[in-house]
Amino acid sequence: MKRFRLEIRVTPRPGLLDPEGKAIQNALHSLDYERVLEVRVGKLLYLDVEAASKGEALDGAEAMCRRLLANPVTEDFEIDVQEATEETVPA
Amino acid sequence: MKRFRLEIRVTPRPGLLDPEGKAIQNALHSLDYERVLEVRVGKLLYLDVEAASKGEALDGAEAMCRRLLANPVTEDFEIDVQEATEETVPA
Amino acid sequence: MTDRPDSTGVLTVPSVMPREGDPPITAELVEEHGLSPSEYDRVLEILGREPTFTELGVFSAMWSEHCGYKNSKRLLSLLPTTAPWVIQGPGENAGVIDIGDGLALAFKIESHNHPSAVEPYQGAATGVGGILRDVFTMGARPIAILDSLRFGDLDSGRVRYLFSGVVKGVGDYGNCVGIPNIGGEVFFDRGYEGNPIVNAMCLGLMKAEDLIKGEAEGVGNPLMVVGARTGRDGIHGATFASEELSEDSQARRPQVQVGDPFTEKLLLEASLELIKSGHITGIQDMGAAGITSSASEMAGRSGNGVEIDMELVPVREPGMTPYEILLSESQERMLVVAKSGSEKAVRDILAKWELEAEEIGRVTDDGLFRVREGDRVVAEIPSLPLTEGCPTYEREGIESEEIRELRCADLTRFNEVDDDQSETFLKLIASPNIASKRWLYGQYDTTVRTGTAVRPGGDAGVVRLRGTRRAVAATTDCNGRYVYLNPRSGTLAAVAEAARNLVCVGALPTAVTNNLNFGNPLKPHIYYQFRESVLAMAEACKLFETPVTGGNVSFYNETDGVAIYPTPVIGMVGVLEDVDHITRHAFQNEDDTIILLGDNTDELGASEYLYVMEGLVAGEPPSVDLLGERGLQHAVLAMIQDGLLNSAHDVSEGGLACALVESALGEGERRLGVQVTLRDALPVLPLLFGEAQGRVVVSCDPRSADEVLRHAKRHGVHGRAVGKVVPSDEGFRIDGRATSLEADIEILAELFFGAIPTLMDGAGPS
Amino acid sequence: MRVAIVTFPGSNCDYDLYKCIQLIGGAPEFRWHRDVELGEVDVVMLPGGFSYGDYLRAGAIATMSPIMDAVKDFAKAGGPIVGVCNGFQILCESGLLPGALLRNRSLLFASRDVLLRVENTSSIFTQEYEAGQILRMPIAHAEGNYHADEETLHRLEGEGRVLFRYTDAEGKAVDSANPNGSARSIAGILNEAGNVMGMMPHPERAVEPILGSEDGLGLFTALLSRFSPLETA
Ligand SMILES: Nc1ncnc2c1ncn2[C@@H]1O[C@H](COP(=O)(O)OP(=O)(O)O)[C@@H](O)[C@H]1O
Ligand SMILES: [Mg+2]
Repeated sequence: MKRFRLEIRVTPRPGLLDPEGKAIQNALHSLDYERVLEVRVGKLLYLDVEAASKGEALDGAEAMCRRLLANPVTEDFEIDVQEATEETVPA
Repeated sequence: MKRFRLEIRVTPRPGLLDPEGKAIQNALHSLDYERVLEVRVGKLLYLDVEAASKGEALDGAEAMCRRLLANPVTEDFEIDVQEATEETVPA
Repeated sequence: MTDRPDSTGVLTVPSVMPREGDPPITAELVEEHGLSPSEYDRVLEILGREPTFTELGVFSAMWSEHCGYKNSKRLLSLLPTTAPWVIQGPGENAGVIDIGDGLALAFKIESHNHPSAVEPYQGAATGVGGILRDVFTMGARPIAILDSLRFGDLDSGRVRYLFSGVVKGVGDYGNCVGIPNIGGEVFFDRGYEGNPIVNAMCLGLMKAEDLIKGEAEGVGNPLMVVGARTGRDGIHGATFASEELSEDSQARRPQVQVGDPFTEKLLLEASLELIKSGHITGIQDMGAAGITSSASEMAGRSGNGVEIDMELVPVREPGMTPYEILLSESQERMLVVAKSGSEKAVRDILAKWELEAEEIGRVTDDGLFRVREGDRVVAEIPSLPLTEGCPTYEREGIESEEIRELRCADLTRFNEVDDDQSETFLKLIASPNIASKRWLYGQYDTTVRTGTAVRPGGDAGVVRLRGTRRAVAATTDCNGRYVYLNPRSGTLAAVAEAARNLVCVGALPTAVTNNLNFGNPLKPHIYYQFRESVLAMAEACKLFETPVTGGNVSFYNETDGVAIYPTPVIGMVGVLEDVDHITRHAFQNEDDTIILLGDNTDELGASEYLYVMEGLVAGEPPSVDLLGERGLQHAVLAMIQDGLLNSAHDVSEGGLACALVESALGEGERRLGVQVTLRDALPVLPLLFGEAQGRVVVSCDPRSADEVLRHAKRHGVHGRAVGKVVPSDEGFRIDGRATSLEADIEILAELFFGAIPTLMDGAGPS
Repeated sequence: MRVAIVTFPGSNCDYDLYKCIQLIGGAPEFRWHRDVELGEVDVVMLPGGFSYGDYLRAGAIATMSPIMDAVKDFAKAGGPIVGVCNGFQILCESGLLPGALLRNRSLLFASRDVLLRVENTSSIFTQEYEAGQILRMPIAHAEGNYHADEETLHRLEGEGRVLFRYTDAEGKAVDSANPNGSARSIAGILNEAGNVMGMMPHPERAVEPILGSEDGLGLFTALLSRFSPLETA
C-alpha cells in the first residue's frame, strides 16, 4: 500500500452560466485589472488515499467522481494523481 | 499582447478546520472508500488575461490573489500560467 | 483514567512539574500574558509557588477581561437582576425567565467584534455559533436569533467587504442550523470605521423544569468533551510568546476559528437529548478560553474540583501541548459532566448524532483544577480563586474635553432654515441608517420553524409559542452616537427605545441582556463612558421593571488608539399574552386616522440629519423622560390590548418624517400614502427630522380615534390626530406651519428599498 | 394519511413539515437517514434544511444515506414523494427528478415571500388549486437556480411537468419575479410518472394566517384527500 495524493478539479460545464466567475471578473475590473477577459470558478479537491498502485488510485478517484464528487448534469472533472511524498503529506 | 490562461488554486491554510473536507471524507467512507485518508477542499479559478509576457501575467495574478482572490487570513494560493491556445480558450 | 490511582485521594497525586521545553517564567512572559505585577503576586499567593507555563496560560485566560470582568464587575453589580419572573439571573451561560404557561425563555447576547474585524465571515459565523450554544446548554431549544451590527460608512470598499462578509456569516450559520433571524439592527457611522461591532443574540424556549446548569456536580462523575475535535484555533495571543514570531509561525497557527454549523446542528440536537435523558448533571459550552474556562467554571460554581487529562482530549492535529489544548477555542465543542455509569449512554446519544464523546477526567472533592498530561500533573490550581479571585478594579473616569465640546456645539444656526426640505428628505430616506435593511435580512432565513409572526423589518421580532395563545418579542437597540455625546442620556435612550419597540408590537417588556461595547477602559474618558452608561442602564431597567439577566462586555474596541462610539447594546425581550395583540409598524388601511403620541421638540443634536447633511456628530442627544416614557408605553399597550390600533411605530433615527415613510411603505408590498398636518411652533428641521424620544405613530379606524386619545390622556400622554392614511397615488405630504414636504410614494419606495442594494452592488464576492 | 418525513443530519424543516401534517389531520412519522425501511406509509416527504451542511453540493451527500434506497423503491412503486427546498435538491441529485439546482444568480442566500403561479392542476399534488392561481409562500435558499438542458426543459413543459413558476402579482413570469435565476422561472416540477415532486418554496411555512399565508395548505390537503384522513400512528 502506498499513499497517493489526488488533485481533482471539478469545473462547471462549458455553456453553463457562472455568476460567481462573472462577479469576480467585475470585481477585478473595478480594481483596475481591465485585462481579465474571462473568469471561471471551479472546485478543487485534494484526496489523500491509500492504494496499491497509481492506476488503482486513479480508478478509485474516477468512480468517486462519478458517484458523488461531480454532478454529471452540470460539472466536468479532471484528476491528477501523484505518489505522496513527505512534502505533499499535509501538516 | 498575448492571451494567457491562469489556473489559480486557492486552498485553506493547513491546520485550519475544513468542515467540508471532513464531511466529504465521511461520505466517501460510507460509500466504502475506506482508504481515503484525508480530504481538503479548495477553490479553483481560471482567469483568461491579456499580458505582454508570461511573467507579466503571473505578476498580475499574484497581485489579484493578494488583493481579492484569496483571503490572506485563511487561504494560500498557487498559480500556473500558460499561453492560451485554441484549445484552452473556453467555449 | 481507570488504571490510575483514585484521583480524589490527594496523597496519590504527584506534584506539579514544568514540562520539558516550557519557557521559564520571566517578568516579560508574565506581562505578555496580560497579568500586571500585582495580579501575578496574587497568583503566587494562590499557588504558594511559581506557576508553570501551562498554569500561567490558564491564569492569563481566566483573568483576562473577557472571562474575569476585572474592569467591569463592580459596576455591573449595580444592575437590577431580580424579579419574580427571573428564574436565572447573571452567572450562567444565559439568563432565564418565566413566560407563563409553564414555559421559560433563555436568552443572551454576545459579541464577536475582534474576530469579525480579522475575518468577517468566520468571525460573525462563530459568533452566532457561540450564542446558540450558550442557550441550548441551558436546556432550551433556540427559537430566534437577532444581530446587532455597526460598521463605518458604506462608501469605503473595506467597510463593504466587512459588511457583506459579516452578514453572510451571520446568515449562513443561523440558516444552516435552522434558527430564524427575527431582528436586530445595523448602523453605519465613521465612528466604527476600523472596528466593526458584531453582537448576536439568541432566544431559546424550554419547560421551566428542564433548566440545567453548568456545574460540575457529584464527586467521581466523569467529564466528557463532546462535539468537534480540538485544534489550534484561536489560541490566546499569548501563545506566541512561547516562540519567535515569524511568517512561518503565523502561517502554521491560524488564529481564525472556522465555524461548522452542520456540526453545531448535530450538537444542538444531541445536547437537548442528553439533557432530557437525565444522564448528565452539567453541561457547558466551550467558549472563550475553551476547556480551561468551561472546566474551571463548572468546578468553581459547584465548589468541587476537577481533574482532566490532556492526553485524552481528541485533537485534530498531532503534537499539541497541554497549553494549546487548554486554551484552544475550536468551535462546536461542549463539556459535559455525566453521571457515573452513564458514560456509554452519553456516548450512544452522541453517536446517534454522528458525534464523539470522550471522557477526559472526573469531578473531585479537593476543590482543585488539576490538569494532567498522562502521568505528569501540569497544572493544579484552586478552582474558586481561579474563577472568582481575579482582582477587580474601579478606574478613574473623566469626560473627554473634546467630546464635551462637540456636545456643547452651537446648533442654533439650523433653526434658521425654513425653505423646502424635500431634497434633504429624499437624502435622508436613502441614508443606509434609515433605508430598508432588506438587503441584509433577505439573506437570513426568517421563517424556518414556522413560528415567526413578525419578521425583521418591524419594530421588534415576534415568535408565537405553539400550543399557547402567547408569543415572545425581542429587539436590540442602541444609538452609539447618542451615547458618545452623552453616555447617560444615550443609554437611557437605548433602554427606552428597546422597551418602546416591544410595546409597539404589543409585547410587555420583561427582561434585558446587554452587550457593552467600549474602548480601552484603562483610559479615563472611556471608563467615564462605561460608568455613566452602566449607571444609566441600572436606573432605566429598574424603572421599566426589566431586570438584566446577563450580558457581555467587550472592551478595547479601538484602532490606532481611537475608540468606537461607546455602544451598550440593549437586547430586550417581551411577552404577548395573546397573539391577537400582535401589531405591525405598517399602516393597514386607507382613511385610517394617524395619531401622534408624545411631544415633538426642538432637539436636533446627534441626529441622522446632522450626520448626513453636515457630516456632523455633535449636539446634545435627545433627552429622555423616563416617567413620561413609561406612561407612553403603558398607553400604547392598553390601546393595543383593547384592539384599537391598526399599526404602531416608534419614532427614531430620521425623526417623524422618516417614521411616517416607514409606516407608509411597510415591507413594500402594499404601499399607502400619507397626509399629515403639524401645528407645532417649532423650527422646521427638528420638527421633521429631530429625534425627540418618547414618540409613537399609531393608526386606527377613524371611529376609534377618540377612544385612542382618551387612553392617551388617561396615561398623561400628549396625543393628537395629525392626519390620515391615503391611497398611494395621493402621495406623501406633511404640512407644517412654515413648511410643507411632498413626495411621490414610488420614488420614496425606490430610495428606501434601493439604497443599500445600490451601495452594495459590485461589492465583489465574499 | 401516514407520512414518513425523512430527517438527514442537518435537515431543519422536518419539524415544520411534521406540524403541518398534524395540522391538516394527517399522521406524520419521522424516519432517520440511517433507517433502511420506510414502513407502512402513504407519502414520503424530504424536508428542507442543510443536509450534511450543504457541503460539496446541496443535497449531494444525502443521496448516499441508507434510507435513500427505500425512498427510490417507494418512488418506483408509485408512492407519492414530496421534496421541499433541500428535499428538492436531494431528489435532483439522486436522479428521481431531472436537472440540478445551482447557486442563486445573485450569489446570495434568498429569504423572502415569492409569488407562484400554479401551472398544472391535474397532478396529485396540485389538484386542489385552480389553474393559474397565484400562491404566496416563503423561499429560503442559496441554491435554488433550477437548471436542465434544453431538451429536458422542453419535455418538462410539454408534458405539463412544470408545477409552479415564479411570477409577479399579475401572474407574469417576469425576470424581476424570479428570485434565483431558475430556467423558465421554474419553482417546482414533477417526475415522468407523476408521483414525485420537488419545489424550492416552502408550502409548509404558509399554512396559517399568523404565518402570513395559507396558500401552501392545498398541496397537503390534496394528498390527504387521496388517503383515509385520520389514521394515527
Ligand atoms: N453587561 C453585562 N451585564 C450583566 N451581566 C453580564 C454582563 N456581561 C457579562 N455578564 C454576565 O457575566 C457572566 C459571564 O459572562 P461571559 O463571560 O460572557 O460568559 P461566556 O463568555 O462564558 O458566555 C454571564 O453570566 C453574563 O451574563
Ligand atoms: Mg458562554
